[in-house]
Amino acid sequence: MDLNFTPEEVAFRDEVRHFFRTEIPADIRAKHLGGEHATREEMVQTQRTMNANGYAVPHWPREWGGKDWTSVQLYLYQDEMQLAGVPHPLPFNVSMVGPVIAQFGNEAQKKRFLPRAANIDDWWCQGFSEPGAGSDLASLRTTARREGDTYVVNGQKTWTTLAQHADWLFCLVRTDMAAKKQEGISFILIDMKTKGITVRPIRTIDGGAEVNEVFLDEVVVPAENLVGQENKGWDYAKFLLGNERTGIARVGVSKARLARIRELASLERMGDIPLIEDRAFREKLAGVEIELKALEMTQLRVVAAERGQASGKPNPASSILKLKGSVLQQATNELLMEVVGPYAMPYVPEDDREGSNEPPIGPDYAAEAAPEYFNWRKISIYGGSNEIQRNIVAKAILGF
Amino acid sequence: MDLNFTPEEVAFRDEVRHFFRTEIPADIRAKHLGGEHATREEMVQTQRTMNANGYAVPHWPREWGGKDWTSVQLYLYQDEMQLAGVPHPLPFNVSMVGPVIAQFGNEAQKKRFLPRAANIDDWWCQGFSEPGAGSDLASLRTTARREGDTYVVNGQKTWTTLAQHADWLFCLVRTDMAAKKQEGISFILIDMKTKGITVRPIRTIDGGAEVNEVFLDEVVVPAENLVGQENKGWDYAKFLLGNERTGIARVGVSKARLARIRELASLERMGDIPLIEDRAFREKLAGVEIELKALEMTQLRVVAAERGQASGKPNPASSILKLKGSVLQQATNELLMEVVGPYAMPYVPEDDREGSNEPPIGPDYAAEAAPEYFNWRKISIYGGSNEIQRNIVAKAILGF
Amino acid sequence: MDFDLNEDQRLLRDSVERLVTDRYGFEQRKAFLSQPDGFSREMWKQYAELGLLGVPFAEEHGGFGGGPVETMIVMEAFGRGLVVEPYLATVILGGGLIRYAGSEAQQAEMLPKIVGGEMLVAFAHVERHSRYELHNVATKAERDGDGWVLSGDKGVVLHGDSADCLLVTARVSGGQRDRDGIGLFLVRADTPGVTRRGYPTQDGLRAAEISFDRARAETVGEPGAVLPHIERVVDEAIAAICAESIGVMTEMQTTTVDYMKTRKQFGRAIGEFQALQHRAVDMYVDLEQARSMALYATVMASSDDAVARRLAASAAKVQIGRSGRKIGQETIQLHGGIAMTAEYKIGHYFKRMTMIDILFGDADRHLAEVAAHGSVFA
Amino acid sequence: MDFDLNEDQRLLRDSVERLVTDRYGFEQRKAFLSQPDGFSREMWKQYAELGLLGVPFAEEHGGFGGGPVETMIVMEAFGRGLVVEPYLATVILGGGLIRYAGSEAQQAEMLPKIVGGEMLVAFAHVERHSRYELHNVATKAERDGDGWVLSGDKGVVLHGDSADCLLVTARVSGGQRDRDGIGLFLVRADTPGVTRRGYPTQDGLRAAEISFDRARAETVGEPGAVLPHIERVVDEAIAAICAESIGVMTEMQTTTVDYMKTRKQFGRAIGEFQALQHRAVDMYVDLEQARSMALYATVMASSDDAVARRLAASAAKVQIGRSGRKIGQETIQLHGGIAMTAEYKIGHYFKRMTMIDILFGDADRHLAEVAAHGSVFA
Repeated sequence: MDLNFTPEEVAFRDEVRHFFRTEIPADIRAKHLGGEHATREEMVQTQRTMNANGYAVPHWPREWGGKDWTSVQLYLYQDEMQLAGVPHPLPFNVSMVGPVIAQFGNEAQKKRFLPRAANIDDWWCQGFSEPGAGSDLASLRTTARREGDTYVVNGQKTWTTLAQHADWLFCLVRTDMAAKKQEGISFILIDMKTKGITVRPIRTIDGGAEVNEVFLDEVVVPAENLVGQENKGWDYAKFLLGNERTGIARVGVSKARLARIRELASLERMGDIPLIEDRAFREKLAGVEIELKALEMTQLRVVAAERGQASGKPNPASSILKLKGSVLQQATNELLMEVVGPYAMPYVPEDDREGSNEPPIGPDYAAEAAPEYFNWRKISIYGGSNEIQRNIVAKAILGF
Repeated sequence: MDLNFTPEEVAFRDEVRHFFRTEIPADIRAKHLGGEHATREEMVQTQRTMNANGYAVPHWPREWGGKDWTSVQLYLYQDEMQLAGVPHPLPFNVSMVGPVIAQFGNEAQKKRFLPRAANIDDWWCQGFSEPGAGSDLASLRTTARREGDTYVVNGQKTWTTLAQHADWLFCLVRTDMAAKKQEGISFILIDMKTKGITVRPIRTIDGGAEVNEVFLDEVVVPAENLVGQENKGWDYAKFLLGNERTGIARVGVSKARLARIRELASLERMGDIPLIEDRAFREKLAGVEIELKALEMTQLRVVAAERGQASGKPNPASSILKLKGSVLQQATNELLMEVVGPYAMPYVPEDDREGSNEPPIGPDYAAEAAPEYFNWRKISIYGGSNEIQRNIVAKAILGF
Repeated sequence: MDFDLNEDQRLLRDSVERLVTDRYGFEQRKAFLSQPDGFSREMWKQYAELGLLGVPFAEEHGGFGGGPVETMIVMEAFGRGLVVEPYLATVILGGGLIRYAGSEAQQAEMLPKIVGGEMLVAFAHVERHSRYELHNVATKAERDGDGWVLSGDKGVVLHGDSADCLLVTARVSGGQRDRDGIGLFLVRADTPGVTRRGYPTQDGLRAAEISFDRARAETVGEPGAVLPHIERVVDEAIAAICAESIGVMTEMQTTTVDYMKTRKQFGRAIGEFQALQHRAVDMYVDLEQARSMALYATVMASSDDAVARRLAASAAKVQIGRSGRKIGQETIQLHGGIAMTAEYKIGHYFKRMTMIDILFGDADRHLAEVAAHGSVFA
Repeated sequence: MDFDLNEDQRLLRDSVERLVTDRYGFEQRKAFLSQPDGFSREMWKQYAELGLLGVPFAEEHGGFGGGPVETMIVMEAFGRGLVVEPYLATVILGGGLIRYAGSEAQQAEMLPKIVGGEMLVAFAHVERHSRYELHNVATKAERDGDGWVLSGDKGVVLHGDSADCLLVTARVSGGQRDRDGIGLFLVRADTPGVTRRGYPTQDGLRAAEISFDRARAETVGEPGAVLPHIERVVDEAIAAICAESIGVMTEMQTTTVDYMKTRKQFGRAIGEFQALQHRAVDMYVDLEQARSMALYATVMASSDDAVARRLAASAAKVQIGRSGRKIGQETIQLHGGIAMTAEYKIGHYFKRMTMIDILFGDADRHLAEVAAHGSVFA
């Protein structure tokens, strides 16, 4: 038993650390660490820099830009990315549609889509959720009826993150109306420029509009855009969801945030002393740090256990990482709100701050504290709510 | 709206307070406040003193010693009793079998049993729970078959508190084997001296033996000991359980304990200072006190709302009092353990301390801290577990 | 002991609840928010006409002669409607400060205007590093001829942008955190040397950063000795926002339960899932505990025993903060995605509840207060 | 990075697990508890024969040459069996103190005896008001001719009643809480002036109150400078009881899940109730978090960086204390009444877990340590 990384792993870590901290602009990373959303341009720039250096899609098959890294290397890569504040390559491209096409797509699809997805030449968005479906994904109602060489798609998707930037949509649709829930679903790729698609932003409680409703009205999609077999889409969706294993805990993100909270708390005052010297605050912070340390170790155990195992098979341990990881990310929101105190109250929309020369209201780190607290409540809801994760653990691990 | 008691209520409170603090011996009360169990003799002595002064069964019908007090008076009586550390009159007598007999018994039963129950001339115990039944009380299997003027009872009861002292057992038995669960159950009274009754103590994890198994083997009970109608026992049991409304929160007990914890924490040291001056300890204590203050107010709201209402109807608000009250009582256990620190570890059976002239191990208040923590875990289990209480609130208040 | 409302109080409750029900739907509120001041001047006039702006004031000033219970009634209803008008700033804080600390002349001049809806007031006390300490004041007041001038910066002044008059804490002597030497000053908002920068708060209300550069001011109460009055008013304000939060939490709790009964997942209403039912029960228990403490703080708000009053206010703030956080987070979680959308009402309750926790100090801060100063059972 | 055991470690694990399975059933354990020492001398001999008593010691002293990982393996298995023999007192604490602080002569004399099961040792450090501070020492050590004599009272000395030798902290200079001036002394238990009063602890183990009245003692390490060694040994002991607690918690968690699958209420297994399932999941998550921190403390226990080691030990103690309390309470609650009976095993696990939280400082105390001294991520 040895918790130290091997010399090779340390060298690898230093290499990715150096890359992230020198090649990705400091201002993009600082902004991201500060809780602001990266712009489309910043995300594209970052991902292309990473892709040019082989860092955008390391977990893909080697043929399409993958690196055959071990689970430890993948962990270090992700952790260093998060610690450095580097915006993650667009998950819809690199963690979702890419692996599905690489695994289940035909050669033409691979050639057509994978290089562009890796380089974010196409911006993808996800069409899984539907109004009223929630965690019960399989109850979806969007249909695709076959007409000659095309499918004609009708329905509505929701929670489609960053659809406003998207060139392509990967989409679950019902192709067999008679089949039972999970059966009769297909996985197709839709060009967002196709006639009949309307994107309507959903304003969220933090003031942002990163998610959208996508309306599909008689949208004609070439049949060649079907991935894999008709009516097998549910399997591909499960593969896609099971693909994300450990990064889901976002330990690196929480670590970076706690370091920042520590720093900001030294700038704030609690009576006669800096807030960071207040015992109650320190103990609260330490309590979260200890839980996070434990989760980091839990994650490393999962990573170590996965060495050499094939990916794509859902690991129920990832449910634990998701459960606890979401709670801890949300705990950092509360700590940050406490740090900024009354200055968590002013609402300054991110758009207004962008390029404004007005001074900030209160300290310049205050504006994101409350919106992020509001926004990050989603972490325990999306990607399978924590209730669903508990159901999974109850069944798959505890055997209920 | 006025949270002050009326002058009459204040006078009443002062009267019961004076009674409890002058008529009940200080050593009995001090011992009880310290977490030790009252002996049989102390309980009898206390209850008889109370009965002689009309304080043992104030909630009974006036004819049988009751006082027609308002819900506020009953509350004050109970609160003052708990604050003064007075052992409660034996609940099996005064809160359980007494009200049932008074409500559903025949005149002969009332005359025979009620005065003796009030004066604890008979010590009653409860035969409801059975092995394997748990919260699912209606699944009981003890049978009573009719033979001439008698019932012959066979079966086993468990969790029978203080059965070792008992003269009489009130008991749920199945008289109609064909009937469905709740139906076919009767409520009968059994003389503990009857042949065929075996009492076996259950040693609990705190080292105590206050609960017992009671085995009933061909126990012949005169048919006149049936209360009310045959096969209607479930109704009487429900009446009995619904009878306890607000006292269940035991706010007075928790208040007295918190005051004691405050006092003891001033005797213990945390480094250079008394423990009570340690900020983290104070904040923990304050946190529990605030929750208890809230519960006290909640209880008063229930008490006020019940003014003038008939008793015996279960009030779902009592589920809230039970839920929160149990959690807070258990929180005081944890605080007290923290106060005594390492001296929570020695185990000195209560029997060994009784009359011993050996000095205590560590401070004399330490011995009960851990056993009580262990023992009081039962509070969220018995009398309808907290899970059952949640089910009740979900159904009766939230309408699920 | 009596938790019932009297006849007048019931009438008050009925009228303000009806007003909120009739006039404060989700869409109406949105329209109010988009008005220039960030609230509805018309509603303000309505409140005046209904006598709501006079609730805590003496009849001689045109008021209703009510106490904390009447305030509670109004605030709880306002909480259910997420009312955005500056009632807390003008009536509770501004009016309260004038009522307790103002001269007879100031009372006679200002209170009728407040009651009539003709004057908005704001209380400027927060500074960049004061956090939640009322006595942590760097803003300076200096004598200037027969009057005073103020210099310094105040932040997060609730409804400070639309206020006609500002009540400002400033130091006349002593160090930044001395309890002695604090004065309260009245400054007309259009006084030269006053600069305001208004903005919305996270919950859709308004606040302002305000700078004073030798702005002329008049004293309210005796400079250096006014802190006890300020603390009293803040205790009353805490009781008021606790009551408001009961309205907010009640709405979250009942909406969640209703939602659970209708929302279907996996073929049945999510309210049929026992795990979720039990969590809804815990929310309900939290709500009842909070309601109890709001009542307690309300009743204690009229106590002249400053220590007992303060302990009650702080204890209530702890309970409300904790219950509110728990209920708010569970409301969002049990609703799922829809609660995250600005078009659905529940997120706005969540945000208001979050801001109420921050106002005048969060739960942990007040826990420290209670722990440092005594026991709620003392 | 590697969480796997090596070949030797797997063998060790298999043999100690087999021993516990075969020899440490509930009834057997009860029989051990009723023996005069409160534990089984015969089992102790078995441990010696299997080499378990030599796990952390060098081969030159007859040991196994193992480190914290080997200790963890033994302790986790002992936790699953609720082993009551004085392994912690004699091997981890007593042996550890001699190993780090003892002279070569002391090591050569004592360690082989410990390894051979011929000597029991206890560590006497707690005093009436020391709580969990190792440097809070009032017991006095004075020179007496060529030796030393001790005077003072020690409490809650684990297995102090059966120990052949006592290792005692005593002050040679300075005030009661000075970090300097503490010595460690070896006292034979039968030395005149030593009075022992043994008793069971809540979890069925043994401890003693021990008074020293000018009892002759020899030094272990340099008086006044031995505290760092003591702290190191306690850090290792914390890692060891964290590992033990993983065994304890695992047994509670799996027993609870098994019980839920078989126990019927209202016509179905209680494990079918979703509300209870979710709570079992939370228990499991708590267990895994605790397991992670026990591993962390184990690996860090061999660090020579005293600050990092201490932070890791404290952080693990916090997690174990919190997880243990939660899992223990939920185990009792989900079992219901049966868990309250001494005849059912689970209550004994609950009690041991409760005592482990107290040993060397509870979760809140260690949280204060971590908060005061740094960050686990530093």
